[in-house]
Amino acid sequence: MRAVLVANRGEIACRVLRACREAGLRAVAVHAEDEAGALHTELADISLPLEGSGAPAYLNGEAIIAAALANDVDGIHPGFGFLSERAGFAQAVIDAGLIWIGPSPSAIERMGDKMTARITMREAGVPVIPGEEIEIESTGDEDADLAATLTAVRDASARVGFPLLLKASAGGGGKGMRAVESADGLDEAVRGARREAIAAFGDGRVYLERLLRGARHVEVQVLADAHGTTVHLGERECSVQRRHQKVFEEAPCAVVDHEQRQRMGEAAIAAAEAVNYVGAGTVEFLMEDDGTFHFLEMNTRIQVEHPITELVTGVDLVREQLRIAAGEPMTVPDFAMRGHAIEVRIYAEDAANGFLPSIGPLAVFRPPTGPGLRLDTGVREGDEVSPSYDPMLAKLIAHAPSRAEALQRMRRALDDFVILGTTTNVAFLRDLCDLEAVTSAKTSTTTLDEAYPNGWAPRPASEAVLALGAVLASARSSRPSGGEAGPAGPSSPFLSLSRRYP
Amino acid sequence: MRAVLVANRGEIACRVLRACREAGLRAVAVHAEDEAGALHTELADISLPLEGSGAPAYLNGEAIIAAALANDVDGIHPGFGFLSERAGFAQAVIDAGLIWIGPSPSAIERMGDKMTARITMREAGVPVIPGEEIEIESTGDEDADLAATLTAVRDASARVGFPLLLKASAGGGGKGMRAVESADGLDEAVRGARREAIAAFGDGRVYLERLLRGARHVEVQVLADAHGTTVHLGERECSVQRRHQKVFEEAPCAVVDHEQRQRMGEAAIAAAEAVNYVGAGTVEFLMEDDGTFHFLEMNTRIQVEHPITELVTGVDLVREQLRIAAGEPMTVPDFAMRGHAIEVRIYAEDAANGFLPSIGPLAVFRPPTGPGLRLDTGVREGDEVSPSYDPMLAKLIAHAPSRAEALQRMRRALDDFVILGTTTNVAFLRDLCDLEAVTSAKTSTTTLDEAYPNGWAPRPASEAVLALGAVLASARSSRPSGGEAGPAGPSSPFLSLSRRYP
Amino acid sequence: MVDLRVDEAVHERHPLSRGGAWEVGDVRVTQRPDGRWSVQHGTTTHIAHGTRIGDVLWMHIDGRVHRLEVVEAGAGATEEEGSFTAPMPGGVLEVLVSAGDAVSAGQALLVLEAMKMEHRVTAPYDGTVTAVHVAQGDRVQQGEMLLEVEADEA
Amino acid sequence: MVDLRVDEAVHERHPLSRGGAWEVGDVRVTQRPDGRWSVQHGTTTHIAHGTRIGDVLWMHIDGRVHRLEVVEAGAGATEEEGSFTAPMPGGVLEVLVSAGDAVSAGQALLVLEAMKMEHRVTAPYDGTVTAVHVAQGDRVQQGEMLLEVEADEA
Repeated sequence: MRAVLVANRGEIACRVLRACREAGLRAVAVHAEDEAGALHTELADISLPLEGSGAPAYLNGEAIIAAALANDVDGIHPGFGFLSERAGFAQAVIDAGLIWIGPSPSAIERMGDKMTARITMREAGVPVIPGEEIEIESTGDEDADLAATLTAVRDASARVGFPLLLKASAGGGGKGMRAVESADGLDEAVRGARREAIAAFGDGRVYLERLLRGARHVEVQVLADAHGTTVHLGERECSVQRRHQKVFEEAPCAVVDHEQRQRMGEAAIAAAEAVNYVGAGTVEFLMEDDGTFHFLEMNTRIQVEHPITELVTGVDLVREQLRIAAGEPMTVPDFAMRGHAIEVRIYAEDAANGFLPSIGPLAVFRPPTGPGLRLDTGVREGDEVSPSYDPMLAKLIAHAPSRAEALQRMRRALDDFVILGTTTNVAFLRDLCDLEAVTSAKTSTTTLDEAYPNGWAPRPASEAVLALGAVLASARSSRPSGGEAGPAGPSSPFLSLSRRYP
Repeated sequence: MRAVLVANRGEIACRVLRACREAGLRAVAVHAEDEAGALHTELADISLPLEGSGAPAYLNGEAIIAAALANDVDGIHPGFGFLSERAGFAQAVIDAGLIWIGPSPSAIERMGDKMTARITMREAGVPVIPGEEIEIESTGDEDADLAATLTAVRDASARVGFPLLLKASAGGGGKGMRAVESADGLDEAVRGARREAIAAFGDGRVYLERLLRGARHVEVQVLADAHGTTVHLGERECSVQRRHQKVFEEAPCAVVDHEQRQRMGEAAIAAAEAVNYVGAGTVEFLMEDDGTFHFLEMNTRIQVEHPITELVTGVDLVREQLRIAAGEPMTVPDFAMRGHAIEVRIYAEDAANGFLPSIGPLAVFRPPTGPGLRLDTGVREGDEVSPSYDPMLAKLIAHAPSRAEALQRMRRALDDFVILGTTTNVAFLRDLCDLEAVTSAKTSTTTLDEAYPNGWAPRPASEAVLALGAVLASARSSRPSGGEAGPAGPSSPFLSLSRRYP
Repeated sequence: MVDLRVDEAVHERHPLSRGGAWEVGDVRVTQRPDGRWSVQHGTTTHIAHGTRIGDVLWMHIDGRVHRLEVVEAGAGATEEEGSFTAPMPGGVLEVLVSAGDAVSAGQALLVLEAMKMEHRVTAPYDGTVTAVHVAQGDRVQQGEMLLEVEADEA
Repeated sequence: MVDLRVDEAVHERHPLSRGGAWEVGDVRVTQRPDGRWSVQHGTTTHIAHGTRIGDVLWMHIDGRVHRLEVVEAGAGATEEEGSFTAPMPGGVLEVLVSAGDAVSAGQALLVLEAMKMEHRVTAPYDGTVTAVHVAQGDRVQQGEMLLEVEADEA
């Protein structure tokens, strides 16, 4: 393998393109028409334009394969999201004579369809969440399919019991998922989940799971090469979620001890081996207080939160993906987790207003710096946050010898993160670091609902804030005559530079 | 301990102040008059002004202790350089009722005087470099002392043999050190070394060591707490030096195996215990090809290159210093080195011109980013590099699972590091990464002399460079009329921002 | 005189320019050579970032970002109460109410799709829908009026 | 017409402004909206940083920094050959030669102290010292003339 095309954008494209360059591979990016100047295009040796703007451009598998073939590319890395879990695309890549940097199409297919995955796992002896698959033969007529689904769901819900989770079989990332408290809300939830799932995945099938309140989301990283080795790299806890999307992840999980880690690791390896998995993957579990764990789903790709595993295990997961895809054996040392890593996801969203995505310019974007911090980002100062893409701007990761130190490092880092021009969730994430559930490591998937029953509110504007605001509002018309003060014009390139904030 | 004053500046002050904040301690900085706006002052809760400008301000121990006492400070961290190895200052700190974050004054004294250190080590059974101490009773008259020294050195040199190294007993960091090839150059070397040592340390005593050509500089990090535990944290190789100053450091040393590491670690622990060492320290050795190693000196403070040990061992050395000074036991896990870390020192110097220090504005200062990179810096864009201080601007550290990957990561990082306005050694460091001696891990303290017998030369200006230069030269008077292009004026704060370079 | 809006409240402040600095009540504000701001209140001095984009002021001070709106003197009335505008560009997936409907606090009024997610617009109080300006399938721009709800008399 | 000095050599270039871009020989240069530069030569395009400080041009292109000097048209003669100027501010520790001395390549002429280190100024060729402008103990500024050495005829 000598050249890799990264069929993605944003921070994960940056991450993978850097890894390709560091592995001595030619790094080829692609970009939609509205992202010709995006950061990821600069990290590549070359960036190939895709037709159209927004997500559809990156979902055009045919165009991407054609671009790869026309540019001497050997391998395609899909990142996460977009085409990463589309078995058909993986097959098309292979059929075009290219290397697919991921598991086999059949592994993707069997894990991607969550109902099939549940059945496969049950057969492999991996515990699944009590629940029921809703098997409906599609008639091609949505009204008829919906009606049949509604009947079957009502039926099954009596056996599963309330509260329950309704999930799209083709779903992921919180899309097509609804928590249902009682029979009252069941029909609307089915309609919403199907609609969202059909829109996002073209597949409206759903299944039911018992809603395990107070459980932790604990997932295990696995890595398998084509030489028959499958290992686990320990767990990550990602219980802290808003709208079923993770915002705060850590490794290791504070309540998982050595034996529990072995048990979950072995279950994860069994899950991967059940589908002859090759590459990096994540087996997600819900873990109850007594240590009981249930298979949730397997993500057949690199995961958003992979950096925390990298920091505590010393393994470069993306580098290993490249190695494994090239047919080499993995180079993973004896498994040991060291220290503690926490990742928060910086979203362009209004945490005080239902986490609605926000847009705008990144007029100021100054990430924190210092030992033990890592920032995976796809943006830089001056970029525009557009509604056409996922609102995740960056991932901030703190690594330290202990959990308390990592949390303290994260607090300091979030205080120092300056983003002006677009509303982000930085202050919300900072407040999370002080939640009692977080500091005492008693997080569950319902932590945020319990902590903010009436939503989160930012710190009110102090007198200092209003004073600075008044000056900023006035300064445009009547700038203070402070000698050297104030931005300089274009003839003075040096003075116009603004310093980095710590 | 609740508040710590950091009696230093630049990147190490930033490093320590951040560690204090993360440890929940009030972080107190000091600054000379010409550094009121320096980065380290912003990382502190408060920064106290010192009288005067330049290094002398930071060397005024009395003023620093007075400032600490007047500001409710409990402990003083000296960083490295400046007052860090002055036993008298450490004693004054303790006498003032403050906590000295470092080893005892007597340990500093016995290791700081290199002749005493050699004798102490010999007695503790630690091998020293064949050589001879020049014991001269000072008469207070430099001419007489110089004459006596010259006689004694000529005498001793016959026994030690040429080539030899002449070193100031009070020396360090290459100051007061001269390599002498033959008897011809001996007198001038003695005069230069004494003059430099008297100017820098007020003490001109010198000693001789056999010059071990082709040996490696390998040093061992030790950590000792007040509860009787002394551990070593493995070695660093720092052979690549210019003008006897390290520029390229790595951990572990590629040719040190487990047994050799144990032997050197035990010698380092013996060295530390011989002076009842408490805190973080470094025992430096010269190591020959056959594994024979000789004590060089012990640095009784945190070391410039401490980050590479932190990355491969997972220990936060500065945090441990704070813990140990507070009387707590160290919290170091079982020793294991994982992956490989390389540090390069970014100096404001002209590598093509005898490594002469350079000065100027940091008109553009854009460090590289990405997984596995750490930057410890005391400057940011817009700062001015002044001749009053040490020319080290920053330390760039790459960490990866293997040495080859770390080196490749460092190459990419140095390519992406943009510093305009002041001449730096970045391109020189980048070329180092391709030296055969470096890629094959056959480095020694003479590697640079051998690689660049006629000095290092930068890459010549290409046609693209000259073309861009011609445009930059013209653009001031006649800017291209590129619509949106060009920096915007002060009324447009958003457009005037320049993007981050990858 | 400057009027600043924070959420619903409007604050009036009177910045005075004094020898290169500004005084706003008992707060003293100066711009640093690097473009950032020193904001001194009592014994505390903050180093702050601040920028203005149109009528919106953004600042980072004491570890937090604040967003204020400048209310231009003589500008029209403030945003009408009871009107619901699109928080971002997107598509209208479903309209759940009609003009004249009585709605209760928390009731879903409309479902928007944006950034591949569904977003539910809910009633913040009990009231009556007085107008619906969009229909299922419409594309809406940020700030576009969606519907209006008149609150019940308390 | 622009004259650029790189080390000792002076290069003349003729940038032509064409529709928002510049052509310099077969190199095409355009400024990007973010202030950086696109430099296209043959099939290769570099994204470069560039800035001018006084008469010095700094640029980062293709992973390397280059420093060029603008030679202003009509400016005086170039720096005299054979003159030695202080590379940085510092103190003169020792002057090792006098006017009239014959010196050989590599011979130490003078010792400067700056940034707490000694720096040795050596003769780059065989020649004769024609003038010494400083004495031991002097403070010198960057660029200040230290001494002059005339090269022997080869």
